[in-house]
Amino acid sequence: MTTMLSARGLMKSFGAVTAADDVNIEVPSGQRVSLIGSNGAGKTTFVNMVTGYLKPDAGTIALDGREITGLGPRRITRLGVARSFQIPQLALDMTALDNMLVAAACNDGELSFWKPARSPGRRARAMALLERFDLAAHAQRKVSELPGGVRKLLDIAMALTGQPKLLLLDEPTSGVSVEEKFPMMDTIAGALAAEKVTVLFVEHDMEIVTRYADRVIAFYSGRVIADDPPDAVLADEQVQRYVTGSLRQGA
Amino acid sequence: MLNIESVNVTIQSVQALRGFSLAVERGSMVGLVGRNGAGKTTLLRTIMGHLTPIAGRVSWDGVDLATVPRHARAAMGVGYMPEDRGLVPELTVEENILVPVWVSKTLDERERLARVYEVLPELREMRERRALLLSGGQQKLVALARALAVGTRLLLLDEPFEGVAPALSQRLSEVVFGLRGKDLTVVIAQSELNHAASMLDREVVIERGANAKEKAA
Amino acid sequence: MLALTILIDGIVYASWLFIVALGLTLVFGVLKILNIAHGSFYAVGAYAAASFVGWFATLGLAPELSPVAMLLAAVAVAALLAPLTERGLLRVFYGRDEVLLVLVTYALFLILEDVTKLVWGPTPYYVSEPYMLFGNVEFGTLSYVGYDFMLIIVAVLCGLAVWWGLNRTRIGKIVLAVIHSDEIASSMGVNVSRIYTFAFMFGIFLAALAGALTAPMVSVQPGLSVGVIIVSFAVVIIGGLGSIEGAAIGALIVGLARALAVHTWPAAELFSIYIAMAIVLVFRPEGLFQRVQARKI
Amino acid sequence: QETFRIGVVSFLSGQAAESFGIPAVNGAKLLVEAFNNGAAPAPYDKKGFGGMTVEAIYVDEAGGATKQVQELKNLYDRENVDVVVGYVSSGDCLAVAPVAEEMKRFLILYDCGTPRIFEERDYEYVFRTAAHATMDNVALGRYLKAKNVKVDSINYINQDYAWGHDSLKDFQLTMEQLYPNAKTGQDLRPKFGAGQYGTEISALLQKPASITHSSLWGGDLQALMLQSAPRGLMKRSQVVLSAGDHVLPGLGDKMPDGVILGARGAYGLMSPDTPLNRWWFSEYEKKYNVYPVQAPYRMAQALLGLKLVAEKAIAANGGKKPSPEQLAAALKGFEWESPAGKIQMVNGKGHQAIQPTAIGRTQYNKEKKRVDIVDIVRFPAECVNPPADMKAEDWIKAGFKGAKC
Amino acid sequence: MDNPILKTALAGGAAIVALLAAGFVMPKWLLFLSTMAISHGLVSMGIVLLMRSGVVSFGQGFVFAAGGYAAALLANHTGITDAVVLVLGGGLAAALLAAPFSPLLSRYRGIFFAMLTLAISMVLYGILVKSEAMGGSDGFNVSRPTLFGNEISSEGANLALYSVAVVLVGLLATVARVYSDSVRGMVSLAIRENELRIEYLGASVSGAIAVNFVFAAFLGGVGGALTVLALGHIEPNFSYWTTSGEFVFVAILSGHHSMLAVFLASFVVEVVRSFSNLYFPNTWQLAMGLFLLVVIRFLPRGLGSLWIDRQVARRAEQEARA
Ligand SMILES: Nc1ncnc2c1ncn2[C@@H]1O[C@H](COP(=O)(O)OP(=O)(O)OP(=O)(O)O)[C@@H](O)[C@H]1O
Ligand SMILES: Nc1ncnc2c1ncn2[C@@H]1O[C@H](COP(=O)(O)OP(=O)(O)OP(=O)(O)O)[C@@H](O)[C@H]1O
Ligand SMILES: [Mg+2]
Ligand SMILES: [Mg+2]
Repeated sequence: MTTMLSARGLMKSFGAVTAADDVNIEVPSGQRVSLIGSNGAGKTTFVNMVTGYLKPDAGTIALDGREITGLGPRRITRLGVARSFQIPQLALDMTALDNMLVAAACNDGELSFWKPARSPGRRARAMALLERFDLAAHAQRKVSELPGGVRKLLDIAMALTGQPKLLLLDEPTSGVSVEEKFPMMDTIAGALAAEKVTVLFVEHDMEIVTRYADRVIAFYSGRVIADDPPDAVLADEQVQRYVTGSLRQGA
Repeated sequence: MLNIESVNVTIQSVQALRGFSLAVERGSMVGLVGRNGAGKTTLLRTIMGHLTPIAGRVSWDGVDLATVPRHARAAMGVGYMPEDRGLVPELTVEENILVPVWVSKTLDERERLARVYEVLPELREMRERRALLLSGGQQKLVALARALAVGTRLLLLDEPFEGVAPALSQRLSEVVFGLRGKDLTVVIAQSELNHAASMLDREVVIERGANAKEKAA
Repeated sequence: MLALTILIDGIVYASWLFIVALGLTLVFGVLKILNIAHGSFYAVGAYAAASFVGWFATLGLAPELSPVAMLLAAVAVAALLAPLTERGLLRVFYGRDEVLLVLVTYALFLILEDVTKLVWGPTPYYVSEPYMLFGNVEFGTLSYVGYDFMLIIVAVLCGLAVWWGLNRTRIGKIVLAVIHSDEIASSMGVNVSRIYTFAFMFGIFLAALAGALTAPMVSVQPGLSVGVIIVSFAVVIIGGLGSIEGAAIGALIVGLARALAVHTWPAAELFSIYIAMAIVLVFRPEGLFQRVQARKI
Repeated sequence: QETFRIGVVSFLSGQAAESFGIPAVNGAKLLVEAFNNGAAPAPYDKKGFGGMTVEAIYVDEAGGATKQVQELKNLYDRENVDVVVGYVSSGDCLAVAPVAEEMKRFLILYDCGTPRIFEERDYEYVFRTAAHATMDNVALGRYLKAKNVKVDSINYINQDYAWGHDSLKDFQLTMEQLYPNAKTGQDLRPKFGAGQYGTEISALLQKPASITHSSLWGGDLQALMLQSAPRGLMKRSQVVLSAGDHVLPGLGDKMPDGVILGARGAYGLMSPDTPLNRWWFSEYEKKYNVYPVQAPYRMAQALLGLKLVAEKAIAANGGKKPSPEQLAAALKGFEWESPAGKIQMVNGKGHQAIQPTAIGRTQYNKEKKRVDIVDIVRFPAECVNPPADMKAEDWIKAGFKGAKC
Repeated sequence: MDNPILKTALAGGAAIVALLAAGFVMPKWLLFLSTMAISHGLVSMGIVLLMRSGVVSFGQGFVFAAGGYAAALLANHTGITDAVVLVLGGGLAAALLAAPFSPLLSRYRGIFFAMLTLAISMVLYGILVKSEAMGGSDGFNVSRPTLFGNEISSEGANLALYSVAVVLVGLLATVARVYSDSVRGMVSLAIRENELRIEYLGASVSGAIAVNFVFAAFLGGVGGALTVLALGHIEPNFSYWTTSGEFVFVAILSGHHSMLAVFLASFVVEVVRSFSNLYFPNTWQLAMGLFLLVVIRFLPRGLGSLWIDRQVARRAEQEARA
């Protein structure tokens, strides 16, 4: 099995705050990894470094054997990395469908100067994805009118329009109501299973973590404090103390 | 008590609340649950005066809130924690907490600060950090503290546990429920109430902007 | 000697510019409005000063009191026009697109242009008495007017006052909260509309003050407003929108660039401001002091 | 009864309104009223234009050449005016002249200064009833020579646009002829409407020259005077202004004594003592509480000429309203008396006027509370204007060939 | 008939024919006013295209002047007299002149983009004012062009230039419409809303803005050249900030949803200005200001929102049925 993502010795600090402190992570392709950690532990920072939003102060990141440290988001995306955001990043004044069409158009490569954006083929693809996320009813509504949870779903759906090798989801379920959480994760898992996409997802909900992750990496204060299958990580004493809180409660 | 009588609210031609009613007894804690887009945020923003109902009435303590300007709610002891935290990025954590105290005519700065640090001691360490540097969860903590600083009588918390790591989320609910019995009325809007549910007096379900069946806690 | 002259000339020009730009940057900082009509308030300030100084003279007050008259003129303009514009006009458009608000202030500029003409007529006003009040300062072969140095002091005082007010006082921090989000600020109990009115009023006061201070050096007549708009915009952009320190440094850069051009290469004066602005922006795309942004992702 | 419609275009807003546009329009209003009442002195005493009531429409010149062309077309096509009298800005003149020509409509340029208009091409329907700006600076140079002013070096301060550039060039060329040894010191080019001249004044003081030449006007000139007098510029250098008369009534005692200035014609306080001028001067002063400076004078000479020409053409047309061709034919090569002396349409194939001018020196008159102009030297039109067959610049360079002084 | 490009082209063609026909019945002054409105509208249309990608140029006077001067110099010095060639030459020259700036400008957003473009236009203004060979600030005159080898008579000039403007601008507006409906056009629109997302979808934001800037420059140049030919005169004021300001003003008045609205806005502004100038010569600015406020107050999303909103609703309905 090849290594999809390999981060070595990543360091990142913001002034006095250390958000990544010698982070080493290897992810084999096809694996589903959950990143957990206390708030401010550096999960989003890690995702941001992998996707090129932030440059690490030190360390290297390689994707599928190719070094990508220091490349910008656009280049990295073109290499097959997609992500969703903790706070959805959408075109607020456009409809949900148009957002999907934009995503589809961008993924089609070169932007045509004259081919109509709303071509039937692209539309069908976009609608299919919307349907899969149970968003079809919202297709014609402006994003600014959509509630937070729906935006979250749309944000993830947009990340999925391309066929990424590596998908990073930053708190996919936060803000999504219970009724929709599991179906949504099932949808994502279903969509990806066939294509053997490697997934990293940041998550605070341990139920989701145990159900969907092959492996869990726990962060605390910029460091990786545990990196094992879910059961092992959740049983870890440090993880229980700093992340899940189960230790204190039990004590 | 907080009394919401069949309010209708529309936002840009979307009807977000349809004749929604809710009465919250003084000193009780109510959970407002509903799916995404049910109208939870809309309800809280309506109470805060950021949206104006086209029909219905909202009153707090017998005062019709339509008659008070939106900034006067804080002076009536109402604390609000918005869904997106809404911290002032340039200000430090402590200043963020204190802004509502500064504009208040009655609150004592030292007393409120001591009180907040007492219930949320982890804030002490980051008091000097600028709010914009904090991670999402940390910001939630500060937003809660700010609501607590001014919300002496009514707390409106919009998704306080969202995006918060389990350890912290437990802390937050402990803090909130630790306030019980102090004549404090609390409304928590959340799509799920898992561990918090057991501590609430009542859970109100909102569905597509209207009241749905109610279950007693 | 030449260097020193350039320095003095640059600073004198910069202090005038700074007072204008300070008001502009303040209004932008708080209300998020890039106020094209700022120049009109400057012109109204100059007219008001002319009227007030003349009025003081008819009351038989000593000419030494004319600075008081000028100050009162600026206060009067701010107290009368600012609430009227802010409450009567701008408020209607809050929350709209920034560019749209620029257009609103452009309309205001057009309106004020004719209104000043209707009120004060086309004939120029002269109030040069205050210009001589502070005597002359000899400087080698050069003779400066004391008034110019007084202008520097006023500029420094205004700058310090606003900077102190915004950064070191609670009011300032409350204003920061409003700047960030009026919804959140009002949830916290801040009377947002009052803050807006006051901030706008203060910005207009500064514009009017700059106009009043300029009145003795020029003839007050139609067309005064246009000249200051672009150059004060340039200052504010160089400094970073909404930044007080930025406006100060921006004014110095523009003032010195201009003085350097006039003394060493007069033909380039016309370009000096724009070149200075372009150079700064190429290296600092958001101006020298950019406003801190909240994390987006 | 038929009316004769005149479109009057001048600045009603912006920087040139106060100094040029509004005084000129005021002058126009006064004259139109006097014409319609038959109140002007002979030979302008017939009611209206040969019996036709004169009706004037006033349009703002502010807003650039595009707008002016558009408004000109509107005036002719929509408002059906018989003639347009207007334009202070040379750019506007250059833009509108070919348009009127193409529309075959009668156009009188009354104020703008650039010599280019009739030097670059010939017109049939377009006229300028005032001398172009070359006269101003040539007269200024001749005055210095006549008064034996010693000139070793010259500092310049002129606005950075065509008017400033042209004035600078004319004066420089003139001085090269008259004072071949004078050196150029500072050549400052503040931008139009700068308002603040502290830096420029420092530069002028740092290297004071025998004379300081400036073609600034309006608010800019007033500001320069207000800011430079207290700093002693006038004490270190003889200031000469090519077009400065119009700031005198406003500046009053703030205008330093001893400044040499022109009015772009024998206007205002330098106007000749004739019955016509006495009438005009006092009527204007009575009506507007200030004496007429250059702008109303130039408007007056245009309207007075127009009146005679219109009457001539009406007579030739059997009492009916003349066509643009008839009006043009009547104005071509015409001469008439204006308050500022005789206007002769001799240059530009009879389309460009020449006129006498005068230069003087300021002196504050405490009793009258106004600035007087003393030491006036008058220059006949042929002395300071190029002959019909020569371009202005070439004429100066050729040592004012054929000038009759 | 289902091909949307064809549909747009047909609509564009119909508009051109209708406007040409209208030209024959218009009074002369209106003909000229319309020519100006159309050619100025084209410049504003460039701004609208930029607005669609989230930036507003306050320096469109730069390309307006570039196109105008290019056409004028070509006409006066190279012997080229054909109106269409001159106009396209102007557009090309403006695009060429703007192209080197586009990579730099595409790094900027909001007011900084606006001010930097303004600085560029003002530097050009300064250079033009100082160029005595081209008449400095007074500018110079341009002789009447020919059309396809034919002289244009002075009586027919208004109509001829109006027709040239209608046809060229009509074609360009159609192209712009097709472009803004295209993949790239829609991505541009999304950039305006959230450029971070666009980068994360793998498309180049600065690339898109740079392309739009050059396209807008071409349109601006064509607008400038048309103006110069109709006016017969050019001067540095073409590049002055107030000129640019008016273009922005028309663009905002029209809103960024409709190409047709730009021309309507441009026309309305010209008419209002022309009449208020005549009827209130002393207070026309006041009249303009009030007019502006009223429009902004009641049509905040521009004139285009008058019909675009309905169109969007119709589309939503269609989708719902589908
Ligand atoms: N752009 C930034 N500027 C300054 N500090 C930052 C920035 N991004 C992150 N930080 C700091 O780095 C630390 C890690 O932040 P990060 O967002 O990675 O946390 P997280 O693990 O995603 O937390 P959460 O679960 O709350 O989202 C925090 O202390 C945060 O304040
Ligand atoms: N700015 C807006 N413009 C238009 N419609 C809006 C706006 N904000 C909310 N709505 C609509 O109001 C309804 C209620 O939204 P609200 O945000 O109150 O839901 P919520 O229950 O808080 O959802 P969530 O759990 O996702 O936060 C939704 O249908 C939404 O589409
Ligand atoms: Mg995070
Ligand atoms: Mg919500």
